Amino acid sequence: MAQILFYAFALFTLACAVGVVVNKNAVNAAMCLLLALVGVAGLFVQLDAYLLAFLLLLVYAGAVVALFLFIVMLLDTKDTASRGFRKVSTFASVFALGLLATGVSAFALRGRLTTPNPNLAAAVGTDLKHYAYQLFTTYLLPVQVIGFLLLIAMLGVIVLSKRWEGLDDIK
Amino acid sequence: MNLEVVKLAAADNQWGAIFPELMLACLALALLGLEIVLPKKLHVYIPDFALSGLVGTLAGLLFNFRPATLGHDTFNGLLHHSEPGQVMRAFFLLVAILVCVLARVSLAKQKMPRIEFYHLVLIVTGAMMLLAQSNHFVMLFVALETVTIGFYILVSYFRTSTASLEAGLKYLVMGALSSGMLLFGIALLYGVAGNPDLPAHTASAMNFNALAQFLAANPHHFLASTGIVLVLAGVAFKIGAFPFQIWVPDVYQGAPTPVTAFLAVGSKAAGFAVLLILARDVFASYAWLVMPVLTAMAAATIVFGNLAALTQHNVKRLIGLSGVSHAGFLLLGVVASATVPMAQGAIYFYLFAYLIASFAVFGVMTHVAGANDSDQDLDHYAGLAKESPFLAAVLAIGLGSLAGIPPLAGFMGKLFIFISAFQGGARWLLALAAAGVVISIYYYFGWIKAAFFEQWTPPADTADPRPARTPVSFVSGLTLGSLALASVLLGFYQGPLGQWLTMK
Amino acid sequence: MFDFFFQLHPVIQGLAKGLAVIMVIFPLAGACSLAERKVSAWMQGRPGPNRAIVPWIAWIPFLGVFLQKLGVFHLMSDGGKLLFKEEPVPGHVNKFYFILAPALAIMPAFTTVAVVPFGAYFDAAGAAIPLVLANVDIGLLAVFAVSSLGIYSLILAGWASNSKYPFLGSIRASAQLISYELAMTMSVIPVFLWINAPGQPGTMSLAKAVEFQSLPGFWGGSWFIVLMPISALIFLISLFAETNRHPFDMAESESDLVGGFHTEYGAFKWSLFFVAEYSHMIIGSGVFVLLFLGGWNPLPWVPLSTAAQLLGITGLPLVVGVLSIVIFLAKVVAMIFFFMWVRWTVPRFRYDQIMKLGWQKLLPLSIANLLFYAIAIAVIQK
Amino acid sequence: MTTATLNDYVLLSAVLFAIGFFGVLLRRNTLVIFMSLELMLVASTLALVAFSRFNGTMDGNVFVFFILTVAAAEVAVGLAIIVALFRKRHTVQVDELNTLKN
Amino acid sequence: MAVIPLERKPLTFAERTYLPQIASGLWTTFKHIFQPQVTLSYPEQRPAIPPGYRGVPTLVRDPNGREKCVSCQLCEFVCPPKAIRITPGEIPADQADRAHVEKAPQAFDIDMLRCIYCGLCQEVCPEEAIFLQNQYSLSGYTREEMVNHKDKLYELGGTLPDQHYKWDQKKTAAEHGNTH
Amino acid sequence: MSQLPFDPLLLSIAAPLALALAIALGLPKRWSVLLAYGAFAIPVLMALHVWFHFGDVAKDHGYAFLTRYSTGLDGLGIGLKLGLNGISLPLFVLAALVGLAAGLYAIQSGAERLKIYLMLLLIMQGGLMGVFASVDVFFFYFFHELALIPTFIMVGVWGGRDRSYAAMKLTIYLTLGAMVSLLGLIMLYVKSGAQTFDLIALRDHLAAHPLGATLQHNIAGLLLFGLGVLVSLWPLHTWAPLGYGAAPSSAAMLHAGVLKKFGLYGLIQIALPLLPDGLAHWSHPLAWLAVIGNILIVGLITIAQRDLKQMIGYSSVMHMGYAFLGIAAGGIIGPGGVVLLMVAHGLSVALLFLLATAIYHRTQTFAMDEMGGLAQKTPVLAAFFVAATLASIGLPGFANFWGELAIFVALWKFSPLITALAVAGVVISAVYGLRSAARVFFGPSTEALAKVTAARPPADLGWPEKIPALILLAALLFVGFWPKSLTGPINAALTPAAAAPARVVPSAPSL
Repeated sequence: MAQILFYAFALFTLACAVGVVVNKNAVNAAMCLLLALVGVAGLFVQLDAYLLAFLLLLVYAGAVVALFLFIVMLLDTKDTASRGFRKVSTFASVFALGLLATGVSAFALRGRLTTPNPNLAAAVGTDLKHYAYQLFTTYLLPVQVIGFLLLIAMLGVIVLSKRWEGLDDIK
Repeated sequence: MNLEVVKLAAADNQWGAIFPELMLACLALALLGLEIVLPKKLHVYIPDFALSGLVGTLAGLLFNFRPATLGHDTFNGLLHHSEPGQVMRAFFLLVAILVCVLARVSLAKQKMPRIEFYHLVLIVTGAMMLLAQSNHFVMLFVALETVTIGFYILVSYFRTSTASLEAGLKYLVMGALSSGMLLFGIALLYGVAGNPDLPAHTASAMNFNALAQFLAANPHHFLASTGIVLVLAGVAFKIGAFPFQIWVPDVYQGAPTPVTAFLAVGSKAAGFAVLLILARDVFASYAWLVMPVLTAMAAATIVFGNLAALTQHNVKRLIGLSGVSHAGFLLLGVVASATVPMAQGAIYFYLFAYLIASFAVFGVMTHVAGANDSDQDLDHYAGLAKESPFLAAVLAIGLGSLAGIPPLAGFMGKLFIFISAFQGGARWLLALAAAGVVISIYYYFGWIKAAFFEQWTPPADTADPRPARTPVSFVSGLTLGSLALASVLLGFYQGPLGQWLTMK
Repeated sequence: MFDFFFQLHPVIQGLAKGLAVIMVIFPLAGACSLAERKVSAWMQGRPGPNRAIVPWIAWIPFLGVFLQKLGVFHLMSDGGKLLFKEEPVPGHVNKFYFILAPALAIMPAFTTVAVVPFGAYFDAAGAAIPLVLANVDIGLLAVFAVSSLGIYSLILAGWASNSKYPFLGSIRASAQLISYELAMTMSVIPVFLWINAPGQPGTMSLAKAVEFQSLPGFWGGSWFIVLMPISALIFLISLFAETNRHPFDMAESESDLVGGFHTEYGAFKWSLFFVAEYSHMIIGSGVFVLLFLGGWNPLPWVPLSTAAQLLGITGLPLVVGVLSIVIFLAKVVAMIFFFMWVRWTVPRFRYDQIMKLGWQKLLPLSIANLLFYAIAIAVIQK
Repeated sequence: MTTATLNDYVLLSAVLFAIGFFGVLLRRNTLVIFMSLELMLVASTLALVAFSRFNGTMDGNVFVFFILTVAAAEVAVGLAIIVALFRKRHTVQVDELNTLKN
Repeated sequence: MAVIPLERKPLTFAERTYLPQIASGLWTTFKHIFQPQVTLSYPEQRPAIPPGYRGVPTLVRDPNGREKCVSCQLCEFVCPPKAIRITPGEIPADQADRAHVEKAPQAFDIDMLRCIYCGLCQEVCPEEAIFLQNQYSLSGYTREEMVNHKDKLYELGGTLPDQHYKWDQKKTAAEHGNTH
Repeated sequence: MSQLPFDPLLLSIAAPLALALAIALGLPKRWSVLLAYGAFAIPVLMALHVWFHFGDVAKDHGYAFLTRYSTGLDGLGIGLKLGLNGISLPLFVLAALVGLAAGLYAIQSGAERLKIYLMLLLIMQGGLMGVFASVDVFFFYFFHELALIPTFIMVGVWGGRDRSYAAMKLTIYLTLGAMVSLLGLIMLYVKSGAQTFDLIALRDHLAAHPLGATLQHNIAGLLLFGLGVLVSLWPLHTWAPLGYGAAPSSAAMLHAGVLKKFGLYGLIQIALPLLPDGLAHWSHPLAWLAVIGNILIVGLITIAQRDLKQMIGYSSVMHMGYAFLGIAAGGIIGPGGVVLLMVAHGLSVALLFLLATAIYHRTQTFAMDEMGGLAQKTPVLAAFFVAATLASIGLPGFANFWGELAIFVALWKFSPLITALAVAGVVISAVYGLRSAARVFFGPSTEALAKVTAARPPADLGWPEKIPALILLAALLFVGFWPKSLTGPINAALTPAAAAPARVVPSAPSL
């Protein structure tokens, strides 16, 4: 059962990811991204990381992709049919595909890790309090830094998009 | 989970250890607060406030250069405080001060909000300081991203200029790509190092010390190697090393000049600080992999940077590409640092020399530049020596130092790097670097030539194409003068700094 | 009692639960639309819908007239009309997303129901067992996460309509949703700070929140609306905004946007949007009741267990369960009434006022509130 | 309930990463490039969560928090830049953004 | 003109939160629930039509049951929405009581889908033949039904008392040698 | 040691540099000029003082006046160690003298933006004094570069025709040479294992642990190539005539007269004692290159020159050929002769450049075809020029004669064929030297000149010009008549016995 679920979600995610890359229409791509994220969230659930799954939905699907969709629609850019992709020669694309295949097969063949018994390892991702304790003890400093990161991101977006008036009088 | 354990873990957050960073953060917040509180008339003084705060922080840092935490881990092993870390802290503070000085000149020509710029600079500086001391991948990533995102904004700060925005976008795409690679590399390393079936696996797999031990125990693991290469790729972007240098000319050209300086010096130095930690300590047991990669990278970087710079007419592109070649020289030092203890000191010295020289040049650039910040042509420097000899002299000294001409500081930096590279056995790389220096003379000298030798006859029929030069204010004059002087003096006399570097 | 259910195949169990949700929420949403009409009528001194009647029910004395006067059959005829009406699909729309959007609106609305407990009964040991489809630890977070997906229906509907009013409406609505999510999330954190005292396994389960409002003692038994009025206020306001209800109904804003994001929609697809809106309202009200109004506890300081003892039905879990559901639903209904009440009281905001309120008032207020409670809890538990 | 092996997850995330990478390399629309970048980040988080689950350590899971936050900030800034640029140039195609050429 | 600055009391904190106002508003609306309904159950209860009500335009006859309209078409010209259409016709000579009237409408249609109840037709009518009366409920299943034809108009209009008997006087005058 | 309460070597380096710094910081023009006299004079006074006392002070490894100042790089074995031995002493004096002459000439020249011109010249002077005073290989290189930089700028800013191109070419070539020689020095530093740049320590160390043959060949190759470029070894000499042709006279005097000797000095002072095998390995190619390229080819090119300044530039390239021959010949006499030649050539070529500029001021041209008959109007100038030309040809009575003689003597042992060819070069130099003198000063006056002289009748050499010329000429004659004053210390330094037992070196604590 769980195996089937994994493969279902994995294939779904991959298909959607491919959809992001090959879709000519940016809206379709964004929707594919959304679905891929839902798929990943499903995988997270299978990995017992419920919190992260829902956070992924909340942050990524709920805000980030929505923002994407917004902008795509706002800018209303239409990829004309022939120009969706960069001009790459057949050689380059074959090369890229070969690279992809080599990389993945290298991962599949050489990168094998023994799977530790998942039942032995405590399902650490389930308890919410674990996250909170980690974030506010061990990782307190990064949390603070992230706060500043968000601050400057916000400030930056304001600077970049706000209509500034009356700037003449400040020197 | 036991409450006591939590309390212990929380008690390990020694905020005193990152006092300078805290100072910067508070200063940054204070700027925003002042902007709200103060009447508009007084907003002029907020940059001064930022500047004096920075100077104060730097003074405090130097005054207490050896705090009690030196040599220890703090924040549960997220940070490691070392002497190089202290030096880099001072370095970044110095960079921030200079960027602020340049920004005062440069921002005056633009209709853009001012305070936010200084705020961003302060935050990015603080993050850089943390980055140089991070001892844990989470800390590394978070600090790196703070720096990077800050730079996205800073690069596109002159948003009325298409060039600035385009530069920002390019930097963004490349930066995000490299962050992705870095991140995947970290994930792989974390996964491998924590795998309970491997020898010397560790529970805190993102901690550098633990990771280094694990890597030493598993010297040829495929996934670990992949992770290392990906992490190196992510860092290589920051320093603009060869395959990841493609953003450099465009971004340097488009970014506001103070930001270009910040990128060229601060960001690059941060990258090297991280690279040194990673390549020397963490990935030490994977030297069979890291060193060839870095060597190839260094060679390609030197060749590319110098050759590409030859044909440039826009000085910002020129200095960007020359910066790529400087990254190549520094990489040479990193390669050497695996075996030669002196190389680390050499890199720091080089960075300082580069800082001083670059900011001298950038300082002149901000004064020569017009309202269109991305359009700074070599031709605009015509007649500079006649019209403002001070700027011309500073420019000459800065460029000379960048080119590595004795008796300027840049030469000493190159010398140390070369010596250590030779000791490290990187002969061919060294020969390449020497060739690079000779090539670099050509374009640096071309710039000096433009400023000094060309007689400027204003065209009779059209308006003067050179933008009006900003008069040198007292503060910027003082700064530029002391930079030039420092460039000269550091070439003659290295004093305690030299002692410290060579004792490594 | 429900053992046979738990012996079924999990897939069938899931299907049954899903079906149950649809069967309950759809009529409920319809009932809400009727309630909206009736309540507005009452407030405006009108009788409201009171005509439709099925002939043979009309023959029932009193009840027939009562139901007719209540307008119950209008609901059915509305539903029938919407189902069988012609489905207009304008020629200029992007058909795929145009049809997808209403479906997307419904999905998150129904999914969130799964994690909202709607009652409790006591097992043999006296412990309260919440009645909920999926009692996950994440609880509230799941509600937030899934309901945040509802934004896509707005965006897609507006965009796919390929017409300016729907597009403006969708942009306004989605920006509003994103803006108020922040304040909303911030406002409930104090509740969970209170619940998750150090030393206990953490949870964001909604049932736990009710459990904490059933404790003995003055502070224990008081509902969180008493303990945290500001939180409740912020949550409530954000809830209005999140459900696009008056005075935040920027998405529709008939006076300036024709009909908002669903201008181009008609018939059943249009009704789906409304079902979604009403289900959001129901679930939002449910969450508010659970978090701040004591859930299935009948009165402040009178928890369900006490009430059961007073009524002497402690030994009958089924009865207690039904009672709890009734109490809970009564509160939800009251909340829905409140929604409608507000609709006819407060005028609609301007869009910039909404953004200003969300970002400049509620968000700082919720942060201050959070800080206050964090400090207060730290001091209390010292 | 995990019966899929660690390798499956690692491979999956690697493929996802590669797909994102190629998206960045091949697409011309900056918005889609950006989406591909997000795919890469998500691939990394998937790997982290999987490792965290199988290794039994929390670090990976906690790291995901930071990644999500960073990604959100990055997208916000990036889209702001794209919009500002679009206002000037009326295009989001990378090869039409060629102001910066020597 | 003297400008008198109006001193406004600054809002109190409570007022600035708007909450008291909202609460009082809620109270107001809540009270309305229990106030008696002010609506009529229309088909069962009919509204009292006040005098001077302007309902559907109709044609009237004089007390002698004669058609008053002489199809002068003034109303047709004046009608802003062009709801009225008149086809004039001769009055056959055999109608003795109308002998002095030259014309009468062959057809008189008012399209009630167009009519805006402005009353200009009534205003302009020299014969006082068209009146807006207290008919307010007009319905039909088709568009055609909504066009009131002449017979319908007369049916709706009925007879109104007439003081002038203009044509009778004219007739008398004519009979008396047409002198004034 | 000396009786002075301060270190004369440091003072002679520091005085010009300090004044340069003061000018850079904004010293007024009047003070700059006044102080410049002092700054140029101090090195001469010090040099003379050192010269007089050289015989009677204590020496370590042949070095007198040793002092060491730490600059913070002790860990790398780098420190400012000053001292003079028999080889550097004559060159030190030469640098001081030529510097004084160039400085005096510059002050009177009234160049545009004189202050900056003087500043650059002072930097050059300080660097030159440093080159010859430092015992530390690093500082030896360092000071050379310090002196080199102003040259570029002076050529670029104050130069004549094609100055931009000339400056560029000069810079690229010289940087190439400097970079390659730096690589050689680094290689020497690292491979010697001594972990020091101190020449004395290096000598001691390498005497105990000589380098392998291949290594010596490689290092010597690098040094020969790098330093060769700096000394304008054929075929990489093209920067020299071009640069000198464009350079302002003082810069040309200092560079051609003194700075260019750096390469040769380096070879003698560093390569010869440290890499004897390496140098021997390359001696034949070097000799052939020098005799065919520098002496014969360049000599013939020199004859073809029409431009006076270019001709002097080419002649200096040609004379460097003799110096290379002397080094290739080896032994004591060869290098000794080279040192002597260096001094002599430095004085004579500086004098020639000075006079060429003086001529230019009177004729407004450097084209020899457009001159003639100047001797009647300016007899003193003519006399000086003829004297200088004769000196440069190598007439007995001038210093050059002794240098060339010594080289030929040494070279005979090395290869008679090369000697023969080299002697043929002397004939060439006589041809162009005498011809130029004849062209400029004797014979009929050309029309172009007549026009110029009509506008501004040429005055004879005045005192401001005469004094520098006199200084140089006097020195030439002094050495020419009393070569022993130099050969003594030189021989002493070149004999292997010079490596006297080490003595404690007093060192100042820190700079």
